[in-house]
Amino acid sequence: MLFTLVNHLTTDTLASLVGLGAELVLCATIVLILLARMFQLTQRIDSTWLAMIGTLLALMVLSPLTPWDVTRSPVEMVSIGELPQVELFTGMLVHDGFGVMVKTLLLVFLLLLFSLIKLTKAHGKADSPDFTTLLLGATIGMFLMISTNHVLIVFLAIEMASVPSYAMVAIRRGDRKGSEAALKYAVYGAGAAGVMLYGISLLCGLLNSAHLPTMAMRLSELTSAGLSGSQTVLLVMAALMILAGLAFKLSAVPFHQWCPDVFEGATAEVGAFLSVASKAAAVALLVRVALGLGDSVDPSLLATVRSFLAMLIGVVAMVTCTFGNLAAFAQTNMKRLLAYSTIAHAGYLMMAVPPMLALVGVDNAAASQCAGYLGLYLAVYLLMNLGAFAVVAFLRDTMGSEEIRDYAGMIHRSPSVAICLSILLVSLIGLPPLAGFVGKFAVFGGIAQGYLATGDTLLAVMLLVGCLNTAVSLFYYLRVVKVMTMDPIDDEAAPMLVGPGILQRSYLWCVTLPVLLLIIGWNWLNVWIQAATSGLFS
Amino acid sequence: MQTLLPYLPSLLAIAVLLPLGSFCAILLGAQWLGAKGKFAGTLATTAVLASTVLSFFSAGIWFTAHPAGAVDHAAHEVPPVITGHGYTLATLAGTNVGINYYIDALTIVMFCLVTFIATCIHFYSTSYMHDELDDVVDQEALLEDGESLHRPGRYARFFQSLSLFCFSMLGLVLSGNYLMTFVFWELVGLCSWFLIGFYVERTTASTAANKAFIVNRIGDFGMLVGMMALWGSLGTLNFGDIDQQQGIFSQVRGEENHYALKVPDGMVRLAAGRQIEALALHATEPLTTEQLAAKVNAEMPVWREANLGYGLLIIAGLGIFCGCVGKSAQFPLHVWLPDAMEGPTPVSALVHSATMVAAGVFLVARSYPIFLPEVLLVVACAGCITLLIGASIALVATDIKRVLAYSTISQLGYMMLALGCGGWAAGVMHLVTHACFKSLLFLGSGSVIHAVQTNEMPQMGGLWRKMPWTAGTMLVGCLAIAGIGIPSVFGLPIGLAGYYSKDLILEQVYAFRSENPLWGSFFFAAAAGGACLTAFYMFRMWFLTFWGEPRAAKRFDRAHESPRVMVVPLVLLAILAVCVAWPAFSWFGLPTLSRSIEQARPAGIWADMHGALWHITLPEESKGHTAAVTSPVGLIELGAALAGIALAALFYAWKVLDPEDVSRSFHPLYHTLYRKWYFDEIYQAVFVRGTMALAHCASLLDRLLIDRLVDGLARLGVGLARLSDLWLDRQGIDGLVNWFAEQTYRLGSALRTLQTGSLRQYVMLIVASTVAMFLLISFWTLALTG
Amino acid sequence: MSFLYEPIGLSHYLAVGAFLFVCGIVCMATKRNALGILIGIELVLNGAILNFIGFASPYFRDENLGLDGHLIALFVIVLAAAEAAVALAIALNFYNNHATIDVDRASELKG
Amino acid sequence: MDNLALYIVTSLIFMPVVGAIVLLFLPAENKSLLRWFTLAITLLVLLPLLGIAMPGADWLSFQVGDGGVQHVVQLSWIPSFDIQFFLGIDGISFPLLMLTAVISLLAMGASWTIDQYVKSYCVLYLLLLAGMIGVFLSLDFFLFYVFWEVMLLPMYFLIGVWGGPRRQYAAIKFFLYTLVGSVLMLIALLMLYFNSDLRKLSPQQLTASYVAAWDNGGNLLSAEKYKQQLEVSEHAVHTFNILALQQLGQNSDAFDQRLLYGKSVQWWAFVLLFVGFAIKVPSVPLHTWLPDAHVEAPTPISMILAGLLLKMGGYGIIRICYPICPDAGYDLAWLVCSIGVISMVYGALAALAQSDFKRMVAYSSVSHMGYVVLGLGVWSATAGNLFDPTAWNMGVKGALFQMIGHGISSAGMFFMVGVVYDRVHHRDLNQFGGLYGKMPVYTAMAMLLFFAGLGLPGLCGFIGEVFVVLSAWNFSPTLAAIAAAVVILTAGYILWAIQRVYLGPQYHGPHEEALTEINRREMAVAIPLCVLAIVLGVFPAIVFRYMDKTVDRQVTDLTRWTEEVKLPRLRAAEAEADQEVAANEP
Repeated sequence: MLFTLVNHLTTDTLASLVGLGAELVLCATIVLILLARMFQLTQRIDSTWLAMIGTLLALMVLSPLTPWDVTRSPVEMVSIGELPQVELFTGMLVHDGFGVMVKTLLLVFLLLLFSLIKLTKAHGKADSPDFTTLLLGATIGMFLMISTNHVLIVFLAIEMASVPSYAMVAIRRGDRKGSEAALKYAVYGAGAAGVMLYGISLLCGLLNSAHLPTMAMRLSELTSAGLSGSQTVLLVMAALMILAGLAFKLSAVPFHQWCPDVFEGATAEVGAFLSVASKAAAVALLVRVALGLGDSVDPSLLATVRSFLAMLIGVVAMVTCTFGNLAAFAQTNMKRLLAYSTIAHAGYLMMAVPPMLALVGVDNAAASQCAGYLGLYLAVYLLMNLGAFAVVAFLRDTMGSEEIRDYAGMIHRSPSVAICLSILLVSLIGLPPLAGFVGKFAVFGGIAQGYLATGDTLLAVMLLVGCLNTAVSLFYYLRVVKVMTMDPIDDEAAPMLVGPGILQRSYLWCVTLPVLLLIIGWNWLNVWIQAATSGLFS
Repeated sequence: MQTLLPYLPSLLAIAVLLPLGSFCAILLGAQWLGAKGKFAGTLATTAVLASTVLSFFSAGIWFTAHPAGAVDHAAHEVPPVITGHGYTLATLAGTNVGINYYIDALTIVMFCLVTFIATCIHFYSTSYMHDELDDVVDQEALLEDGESLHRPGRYARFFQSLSLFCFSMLGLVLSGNYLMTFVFWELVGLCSWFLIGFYVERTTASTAANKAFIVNRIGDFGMLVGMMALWGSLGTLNFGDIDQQQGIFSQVRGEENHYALKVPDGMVRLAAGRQIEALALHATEPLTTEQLAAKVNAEMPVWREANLGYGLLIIAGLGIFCGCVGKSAQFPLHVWLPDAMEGPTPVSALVHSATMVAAGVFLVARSYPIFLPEVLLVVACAGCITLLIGASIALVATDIKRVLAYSTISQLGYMMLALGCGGWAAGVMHLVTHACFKSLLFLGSGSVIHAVQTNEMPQMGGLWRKMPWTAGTMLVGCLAIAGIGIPSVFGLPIGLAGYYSKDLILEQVYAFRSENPLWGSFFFAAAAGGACLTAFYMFRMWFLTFWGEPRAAKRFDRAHESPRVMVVPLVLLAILAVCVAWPAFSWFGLPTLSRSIEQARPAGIWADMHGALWHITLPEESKGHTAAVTSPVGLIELGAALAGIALAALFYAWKVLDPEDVSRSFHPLYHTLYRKWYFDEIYQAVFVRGTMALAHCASLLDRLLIDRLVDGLARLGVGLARLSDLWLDRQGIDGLVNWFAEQTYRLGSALRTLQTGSLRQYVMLIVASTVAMFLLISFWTLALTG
Repeated sequence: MSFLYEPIGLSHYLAVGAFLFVCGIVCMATKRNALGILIGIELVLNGAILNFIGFASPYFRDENLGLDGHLIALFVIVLAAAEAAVALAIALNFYNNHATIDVDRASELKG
Repeated sequence: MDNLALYIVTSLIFMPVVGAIVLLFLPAENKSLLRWFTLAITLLVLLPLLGIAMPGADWLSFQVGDGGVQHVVQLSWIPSFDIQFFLGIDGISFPLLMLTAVISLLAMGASWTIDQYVKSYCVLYLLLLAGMIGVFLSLDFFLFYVFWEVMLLPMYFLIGVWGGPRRQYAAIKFFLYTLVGSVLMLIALLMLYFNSDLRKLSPQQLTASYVAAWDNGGNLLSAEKYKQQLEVSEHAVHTFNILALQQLGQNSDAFDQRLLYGKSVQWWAFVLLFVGFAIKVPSVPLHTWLPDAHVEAPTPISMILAGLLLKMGGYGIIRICYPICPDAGYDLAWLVCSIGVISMVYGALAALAQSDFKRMVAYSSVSHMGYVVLGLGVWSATAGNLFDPTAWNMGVKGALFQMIGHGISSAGMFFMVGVVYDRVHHRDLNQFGGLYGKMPVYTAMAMLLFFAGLGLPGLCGFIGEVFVVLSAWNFSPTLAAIAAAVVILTAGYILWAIQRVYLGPQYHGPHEEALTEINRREMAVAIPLCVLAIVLGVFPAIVFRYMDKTVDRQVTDLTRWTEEVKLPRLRAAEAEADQEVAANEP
């Protein structure tokens, strides 16, 4: 029996390792960098290069385009998209198109981020082994978040993603702000994790399982039998506590306080990572948990649970979005402004989830499409936010300031930077023809689709709130644009003797041009993402 | 000549377009028209002269084809009319809206009248406006430093506007539908604006121009409403039938109904919109549109019986009349005309006495077929009030042009009164005769003003010695307007032009009185009294100007007879004022005025009309020509005129009575008259100030309310941001957390002192938020379930 | 207070767990010393661990979390250690920069 | 040759874009090169349109006898959302396209006074132009929306950088207002898209609305074949094709699903779209961005704003609101008309109270665009009118003509204000006077344009106004009468302004010495405007010629819809109400 067990475990593990290829490559890269450092190789080779190679390899191993083939027509794609949802390691993880899609986006982002780091001065060669290790480590955590299928992994992954992040924030020695931010981040993160863990313990105890699908099954059994009052209270309490942990990662209101402080204290590069990668992973995790709990064999059984979750997520999303946009108004520090913008965008991201929950059981294909819309938003958001933070980083390097005030007259000082940042910010508003619109269009389209199919008033409200928020956000993004293009150069502004170099500017254009031109042909992206998510609900 | 009849529209169109050509030529090519545009006058005069020739030629064609007096209305013969289509402005679901023409005897008469007077005035102007050839020192336009304004002359511009006016006026006369009428209506208004404001540097002039335009626009508003009512219900604005398409007239007074007035089906249908909708909605079976239409047609008699659509026709009539009120300066929109005297005198003669202001009367006459008795009663009332107001103010006015202006208002009132009482021919006839003698009077006054450089009669006197031609022709004009004539010489009345028309009016009002004693008595008293007043103020003017001793020696010394080019038109017009209405022309085979007009009498206006809502009867016009009416009325009229003249002589010629004394003893009345019944003041206070107040309200509303609201929203956003940032985070939630922390501390341990710090607040907030959300959800579920 | 007289069961575990959790929260919220806060976090985590152990035990309930609970407990212990290590390092860093570990002094970043 | 025509149509959009890109590589110091180049590009946009306008060349000319869409360019763009690159011209869009080309050419001529950052100005100007052309050309709702928004950013900068003292406030206000409108539009767009279902259309309707699909090889499928494909589809096939949406709105129950408060999808869509368009028009009470934006914008941009941007609101209402959501349009006609009338009165009153010359003209735009809204809204083809479409037809044509006429007169008025502002640098109406004496030619042209704005017969403002007002009677006599009364106020503010600015003995403001006669460049801009004002006033048929068939067709379609679809619905509702009454009676 032991032999069977061991045999079984071996086959399962070996089979599972295939699905974990990208993570393994990243692990290997970390090991390699650490080894290289041990042998003092890193003084000769910048470990960022190693990390980039590792990332590329991971991307190849992940092979997001096979079995997808974007050259084929959408009709055929549907069949390709049905990458079977595979459980790995006895159900700890799950490997499916959605996961691969988000991971791909993360890896692409990571590549771009490494290039950015090479172009900026904040994380020099001396730091780079530590920094890249931490980055890659956090990324592995995020990968786990994306493909989690078990509450243990939920917790483990969140911690794996968070702990290196704490360290990254504090990585610059002698940086008062950085150390303060790191402390706040660490304490807040740990606190949130504690609360979440406690919630998880309650939930697991109630449902007697830690495997998400099993938990969903138990839950449906419980609900069909009729929940007692105390059970309901416990469930709601547990759900809230878990949500607290997720909301911390998403920086959703009211668990957002760390976010502005940390973004201000950390370097822009780290800010970019936190605002994009961490949000992407967290929202993927949200999808997993929410749908894992909401999905069951008979969709009607968990309808109440789903509508409760949709309500909860929807309200939090709306509040987050509105809060982020409003709070960004009064900011004077660019990174802080971007932090609030990140909060707002987390709200938009979360908005994609309630229609998904509402559509499950009503129209599964549409629900899968909604997941795709989320992916589309992520893909676009990745570029825009990275670009914005890159500008902050370049300007910090050249003029040592991150205050919006000091950006005055940027159009004369460095036209490229001003134009790029303007385009990126306007794209963040979500105005056509820039890429941000594609994302917003998709997410709002998902909400509209959900609303029309289910008639859920919450979704209508969400649609309206989301759209009006777009208008609200105009104010602060455009204020930066205005400062750069219309305000005269202030005498007190930080001097900029030499503008960002040609490489830096090229980098900016590399990020901006896709944002500018994506509207011309975003079909392939949409098709690819839709194909990837088409199997999410079958 | 008869073979030329098909070319009549083209001929008239050329007559209309010639002045337009002259306008364009002067507008674009003034600098090539001799020094200071000297030949502009020649060009414009030539153009209008050509138009005159064409008009009279057309008249010849017309009256050869349709001899005046040949149409027998007693036998219900329809007046000859030529209608046609010029070009299309737009096609709307099968209906054409465009430029049409409508030619009948009235058109022809008006063409001759307008072109002839315009030609006289053009000739006159070439001399009168001579000053404008050189640089002008405008005494009345003062600069801020008190200097008079020096400016280049605008001789060419004057004739440019005059040409445009001729074009518009002739176009108006030729119009074949209300839209085109409206177009030219507005264009003559524009020309009037240009001409009143010719001295653009004078604020009074531009203000008067604006006043004229805006007051006219008030009338136009009514006209638009009338047009809407017609268009909306009848689907056409054409007067006559064109190519199978029924015009308004034949829809209202259809042949099948013996040209008696009947509310057209379209109006009934429009007024019965609700009933039709109910038919469609409540029918047991779904109806196709054809079935519905059939049902509607079946119901039509019932609805017509219930007077549905009658109100619409009243609105249409009143609306059209409203336009005429504005243009013809009828009460209550008469206030612009006196101010319009700011323009050069030839303009006053042409635009503001003879032609444009008469256009309102013309349009009432033209639209007569669609006017219900109720509407005509309103017309009569307006005319009656206007005639009294105009005459009364003219009694005390001292500005010679203003006297004439008020006299014009009063005479227009006469015309309206006549039309309103059913006297179609009487009204039109007075329009023609009035145009002749009033333009004569204005030109005469212009001649005087030209000589003495002032408008104020108290500074004139005794001028007949210096300018006998002017004095003589003006005397003719005064006699004509007073209506002097002998009721019966060899069975025919003999008199000046005004006599015939005024006599017709009084006769018609008299006949009206016998049908409607209450209204009629009042109207007749007003008309007869008005005749007396007319004679009085005209002769007051004449005596004050030409009789007696000079009151301002300097001006008298400078005075001189006008040059021949000004006197000749005066004489021409004087001849016209004497004999234009003579019936004796018929002896020579010429069409007389009254017969020509009679020929144009619209179909159906040959029977009594009865109001359906109010009890009014409009007698048909021949009832006024019975001996029982003509003899007393003739005597009354002559008596009134003579009495007026005598009174004027008592005051101003023989000085038996002192006008100062009289004005002092009737001071309140005098003052009220002198201040023009306070119309301007009241309008200023109520309408102008009212509108401006509303305007400022709107503007303030924008700036204070809507903008504030939007700004407020923005500020609210920023505020909320600050709030959530500062207050909510720092004070609200923080405060709560502080309080919570404090309580925890008190409960937990008194041993440690506790000071809050932000990080700890953050951490606390994790728990606090979870708990708060939990509570919220609990309450929410409770509220939902229980 | 009847459960005080019952044999040790799930509810006792949960009660202790909850107590630890609350203690930890209070500790986190009231301590000014960063190390104190870290201790509070450990307490919270331990409260949760205790819950897992209780839920996982086959002696208390027939249907239980089983091996999963124990595993989670073990993993959490390890993770807590790792997290504490990083947190301590960060606290040290903070001390290097601010010469204090009073978290109330960490108030440069706000707004 | 046919393909050539399609390339030409497409190039209308891309010409300015390419021009803008080329501009980027031209030297910034050579201002006159930049200006002339931009002018050439605008001319290059105008020329093909002129070619299309001229009769004669069958492959290119606009076929006036065809009420449908012509010169259709159709390419698959984002198949996964069924978004197409779908352009076409019809009688509604073509006159507006012509107007766009003409006004932007003239406004470029007026841009010579822009002396700062000429390069950026020209680039933004061309992008703006591309957006405007795109809006009028696109027949795909998504594409329409994209172009709609494309205009915002250039406009924001054009006002915000080159504007007057409060330019930044005005620019952001403009942006914010419009953006609020367009996000509401976005909601409506999504609602319509996700409710649309091509399966509900017959092959004829599919063909008529150019619904197209491409097979795997990229070849266009025939309508029949596509219909077969659609029929086997399990899911609803959504579309952004505006023509197909129109067909769906009029011939199917696709948009009748009940949503909030028992109102249907199309009701909500109509309201949202209408608000979006009303902001652009702008209608009271959503108009306050306009005075600020106009006052602060530089002269050429004011010309574009008033002459073209406002027209997009009207265009949207006629192209999208009514045909796609007829049911809501029918029910809300009173609202639309009331808003139109309120705007007319309110705008005129507000204009009367202004002392800033430009502000006055701006408010006059509010008033004049009220006519457009009123004309489009007078749905008088009801049962009570025996489904007679004439009045509505007249209203729509009047509204469209008013758009063209106002485009010319308002652009002209703004230009005229700009001419004098360039000289004396103030716009206070009370500090002018006597310009007649100093600048007679200028004054004559300005008066002409102001009179066109006043709606004087013979000039371009008249036909539109009078048609709209006349058509309103059958819808509501009260509204019509109020609308007609506006002519008084209009005369009031325009004449008063003319009096204060042009007439009077002398100029009493600063910089008197700068008042020189209009120069040649300014004449080159003003004369075409004056000529157009007269020509359109005297021969409106040259515009009606293009729009007649299309408007007839649209109005007839909607009338038929009222007759065949709405009437039974009303009957059903009425019967229900009757039953309720009967049930309530004991």
